[in-house]
Amino acid sequence: MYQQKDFVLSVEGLTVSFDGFKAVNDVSFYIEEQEIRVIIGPNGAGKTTILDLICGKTKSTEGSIKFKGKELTKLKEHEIVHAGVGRKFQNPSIYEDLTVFENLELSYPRGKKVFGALTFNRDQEVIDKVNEIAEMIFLEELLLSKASLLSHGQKQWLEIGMLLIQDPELLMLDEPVAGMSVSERKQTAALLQKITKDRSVLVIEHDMHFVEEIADRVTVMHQGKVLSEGSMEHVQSDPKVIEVYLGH
Amino acid sequence: MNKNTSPITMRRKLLKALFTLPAAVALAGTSFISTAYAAEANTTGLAVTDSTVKVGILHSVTGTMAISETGSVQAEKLAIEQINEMGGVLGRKIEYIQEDGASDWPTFAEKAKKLLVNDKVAAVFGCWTSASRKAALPVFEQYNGMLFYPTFYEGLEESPNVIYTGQEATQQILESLNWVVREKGAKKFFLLGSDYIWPRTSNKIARKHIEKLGLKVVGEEYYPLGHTQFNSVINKIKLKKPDVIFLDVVGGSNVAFYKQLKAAGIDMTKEKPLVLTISVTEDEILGIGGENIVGAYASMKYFQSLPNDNNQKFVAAFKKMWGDKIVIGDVTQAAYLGPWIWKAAVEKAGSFDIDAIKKTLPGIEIPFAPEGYVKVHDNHHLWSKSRIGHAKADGQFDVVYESKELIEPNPFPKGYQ
Amino acid sequence: MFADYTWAELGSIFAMQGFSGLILFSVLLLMALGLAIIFGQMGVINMAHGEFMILGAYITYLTSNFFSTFLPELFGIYFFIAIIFAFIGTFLLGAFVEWSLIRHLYKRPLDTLLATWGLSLILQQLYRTIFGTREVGVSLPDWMMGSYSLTDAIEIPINGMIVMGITLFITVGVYLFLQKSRKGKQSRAVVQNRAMAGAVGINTASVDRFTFALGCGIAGIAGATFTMIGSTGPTSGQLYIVDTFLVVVFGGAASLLGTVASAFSIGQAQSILEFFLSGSMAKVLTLLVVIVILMLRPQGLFSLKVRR
Amino acid sequence: MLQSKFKSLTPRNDVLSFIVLAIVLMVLLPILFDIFRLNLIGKYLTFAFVAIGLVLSWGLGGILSLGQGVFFGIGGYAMAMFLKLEASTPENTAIQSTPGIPDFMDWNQLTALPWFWEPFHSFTFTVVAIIVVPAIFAYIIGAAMFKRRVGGVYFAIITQAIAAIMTILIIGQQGYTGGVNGITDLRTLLGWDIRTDSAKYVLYFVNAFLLLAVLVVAQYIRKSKLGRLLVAMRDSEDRVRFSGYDVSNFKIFIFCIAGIFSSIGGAMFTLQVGFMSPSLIGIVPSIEMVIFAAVGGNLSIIGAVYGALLVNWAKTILSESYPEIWLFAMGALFIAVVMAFPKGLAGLYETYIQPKVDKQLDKWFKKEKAE
Repeated sequence: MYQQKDFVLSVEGLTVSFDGFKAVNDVSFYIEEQEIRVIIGPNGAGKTTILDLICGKTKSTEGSIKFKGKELTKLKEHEIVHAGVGRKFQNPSIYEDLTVFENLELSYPRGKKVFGALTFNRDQEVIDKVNEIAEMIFLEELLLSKASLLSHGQKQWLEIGMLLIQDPELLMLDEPVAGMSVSERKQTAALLQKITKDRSVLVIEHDMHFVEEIADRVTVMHQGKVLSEGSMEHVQSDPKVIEVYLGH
Repeated sequence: MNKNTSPITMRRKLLKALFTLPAAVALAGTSFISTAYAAEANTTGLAVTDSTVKVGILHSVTGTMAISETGSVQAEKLAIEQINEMGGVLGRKIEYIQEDGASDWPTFAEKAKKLLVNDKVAAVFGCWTSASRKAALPVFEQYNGMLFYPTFYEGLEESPNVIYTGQEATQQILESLNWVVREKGAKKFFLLGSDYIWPRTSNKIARKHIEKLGLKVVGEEYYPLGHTQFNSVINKIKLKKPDVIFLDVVGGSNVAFYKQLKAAGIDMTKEKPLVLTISVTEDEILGIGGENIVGAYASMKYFQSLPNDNNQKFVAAFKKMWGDKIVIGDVTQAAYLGPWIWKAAVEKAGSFDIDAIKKTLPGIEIPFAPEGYVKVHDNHHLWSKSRIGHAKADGQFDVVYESKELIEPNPFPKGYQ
Repeated sequence: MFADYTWAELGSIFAMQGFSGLILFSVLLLMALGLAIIFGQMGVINMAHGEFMILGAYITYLTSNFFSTFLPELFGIYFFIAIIFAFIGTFLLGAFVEWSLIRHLYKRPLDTLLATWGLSLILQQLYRTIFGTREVGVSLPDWMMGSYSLTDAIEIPINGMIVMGITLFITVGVYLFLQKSRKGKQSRAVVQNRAMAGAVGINTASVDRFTFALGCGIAGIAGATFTMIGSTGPTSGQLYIVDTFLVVVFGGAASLLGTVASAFSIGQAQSILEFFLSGSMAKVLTLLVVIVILMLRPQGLFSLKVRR
Repeated sequence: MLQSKFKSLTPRNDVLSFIVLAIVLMVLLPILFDIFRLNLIGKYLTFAFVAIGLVLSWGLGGILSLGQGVFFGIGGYAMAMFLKLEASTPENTAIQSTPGIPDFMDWNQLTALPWFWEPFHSFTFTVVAIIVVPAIFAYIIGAAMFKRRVGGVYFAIITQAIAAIMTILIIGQQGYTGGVNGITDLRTLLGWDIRTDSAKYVLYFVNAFLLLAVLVVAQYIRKSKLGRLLVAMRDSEDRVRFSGYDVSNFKIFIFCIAGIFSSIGGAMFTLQVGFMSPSLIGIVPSIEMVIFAAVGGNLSIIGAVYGALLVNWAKTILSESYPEIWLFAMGALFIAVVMAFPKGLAGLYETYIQPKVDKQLDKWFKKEKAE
């Protein structure tokens, strides 16, 4: 039903099996430029595994993942990042022993090789960029605190900030508002709206209100397969989805 | 190999002559008097007072080698105590400073240096493994100390600063091989050792000798130190059917080997094949268990069961000091000789001075040695007899052979290298 | 090298050589089982494993002295009683060590390495103080040290048979314990998900202590068994530590089956290599092959592909 | 912000402790101790090289190697081979059947120098080898392991096995290596007798100077972005990977650096002690080296130096005074460090002394400003 047009990401026939158990089974979907796509589904549906496969954390058994026409399944994790894919983990994954500034700085796209890192110089350009991002993620006051001192929500933002500083074309977020207070959640939604202007975003989320707020399209997964796909209303009225969510 | 052609030895001789000159002059007038005064008996700042003289004991009390070195420490302490009871050396009581080499070779070098430089001891009784001696040797040569080294070893060394009171390899090996060939009609030999210098050198000498006799070595194998699985090599031995298994396996491997040999159905008392070892003394049998080695032959210069009077007295004194259950092996006896040889050399020189006793050491005789009469050779090793013991179930040996003459030590044996 | 032998001779040698491999396999497996539980199941690096084994050996030594002095008529079977004592003694020490040291370190596996290394030094010195620096000779009943002649040429060492028997017994026991018993299931549950196991009412602290102590107890049995084939001295334990860890790691740490397979392949490889090469080179080659395979397949021989 | 950049490269405390250490090593210890003790301290300090390497790779990078003795041995043997060749002139070895080769080769019936010994006639080659060989070796091990994501406990055990293999090989190939006795009786370095007291003084200062230089390099690495990356990797390796870094390369790099440091330490050991043997390479010494780092505090490079000094000094003193119980004391020390002071000496300093020092410094600096 889709033409080969400006897809940023096309996933086709993607399958991975762990000792015979197919956690993701023949999944295909396509994401357009500047689209916000949300994947929903019950626990164990294979949502996180899909993100793992795209960013190279898990190697697929079959199928292809094309990002701007480039095959990702053969690349290593850091090559995928350099291609322009950023990924946030389910549990905030930041460097607790470093300051917020250092956390952001490490994601700055320069000095990514060994000797680059040895000779990396913290110049004004880096400082400015870090400040800019810190402002965006509401942490400009906390730049010099250790990351371990941040609240859960702030850690989530910091990780998002670390992705933003890389300026990826595809941003993948695994439950970005999990564990957040209501006000934090509102701030996060605003943040997401702001940052998705120039890029495509793939989000996994359970919170239906939040999904409604941000999603362009929704993909529903169940037992490793795509159950339904379309706008929020379309998905919500799909009998198969209702069956899965309410059937038992 | 003529040692006199070595420029180092030449230089040392020259130096020695230079250094000993004033000492000799100083001693000329006093050597008749049994008690020399400190200033006269000691010209090089050793730790000697009018009533005491300090010596060092340097063995491993901790670490893997502590197992082997304990006996040497005990023997040296016994000898020192006996000498003190007899009035000491040149009228001075011996005080010993004991250091732990901790089974670690750099530590031996470090402690040797401490004993010589800081404590200024007049002699050191110590070291056990070749590696520890090799590590400490440069220290003894640099600071001109005197080491009494008790272990039977591979030879290939002759330092003016060491007296080797154990056998070097040819003394231990050649007579015993002759004996098995002569008495037991052995034709085929299998050599098995731990993988380091002493077994390799010993087996090399054994192999050369066997080949000289026109006989055959059917196998030669080495296992890493501490190896505990010998079933494969026992199978190999069964396959090759040697008349004699010639063994120089050491440490924990020894225990494992004999237990597994016995369990593989080789009854050593049947002597098919005959087991001849140069690495098992009464000490090792404690760990192996007498019942597991009964029937094997060991080639040593000393066995606890030697019937002579000297030995009876020695064994009694040793047991009195260290308990009835203790056993005395070859190295323990050799360590016991160290302080006595030193005492004799000092008294002959009338001085504790190292360069003075270097002169008097060659030719020193110990007629009351437990092993019988011994004499220091010019090459600083001992003339001693070779003996073969037959292991009994109670952990002791029956002495079945003793060489008629004293065997000359030959640390650089021509034709065996 | 075989030109001078008849087929019958060769056949019997190879039969015995195969048997040697099996004995080596049993020895390696028995050494590694306790560690497979402690390291594989709990992630604790117990550098004092060898010292626990030697404790088992010393207990056997004490038991043997007791029997030969007080109950000489029962000396023929004391060994099996000694094994039980060895298990109990090391089990208790293991429980104590877990309580005093290990339980504080579950989140820092590399630190357990240092602490247990310190423990091993202390135990070594303790043995030295109590039993003396020399090796002790554990006397065994004569029937255990003999051999059984299968044919004229093939002789089977009885102590090897006993080692194999004990290994088989313990391995099956551990397997059944982990798979079937309540305690074993709890132990596996704790390994897989500590928080969840705690939440469903498993006393994780007691399970940890039991698991660690069990591993130590099996080390004690191994040590007692090895008095038949090896030496007993304060530092004998260190002879085993590298081989033991390699067997466990090579097998894939979390898998009991892997440990068995790994002990089998290392045992056979070394035994065959020893027969054709000199002893030292065989050892080096075996270790090298193991390391190269581990580099190619770091998860070990047997390990499930799991979601990470 | 610019100020924070300055601060992060050379924090006041780091500079201060560096200066204190430099004074201790270069002035205090040489004044306090005679040459015998000073030479011992020099020997302890060679282990500090290894400990510093371990702080970088283990403390910072989370890579625990139990085989650092191998690298120590590479440096030590390279230096020993050079010195042994120099000592084995045809004149010195005239009594051998083949003059001009090291004595142990002669005993093992070697009649010619093995090919891999030949280049060690050159001092330049030896110095280059001391740096390059451990780097290559570490690279091979590191690339094989880290590219396949072998880490943590597995890495520790595999490196331990490598140390075991190395020892067995060296002992087994005694004709080429000197076997279990090692390479002994080393005399001169480029004609300069290294056994005299004056030479030992000079070597001590060279050693201390090199150690300080290595500290500067280590500090640079620690404070560079690479150092922060290593800390980051320890916290969350995946995050680093998904920030676009090839994690394995960084691990390989720091493992190589640790190897090179160890190798330099080994070379200095040979020079000061006068021999090298496999007993410094195997499992036990390798673990002891880890313990030096742990006692010093595995996050502090300067702590590593004090750790190496303290543990070795305790070992010497205890084994001199109480040879029967020093193992108890050492064992207890390791357990205490792990259980009670996981940050080692450095941690104790940070908790109890540093605040006071800071106060004093603050006061002092303010006074200066006021004036």
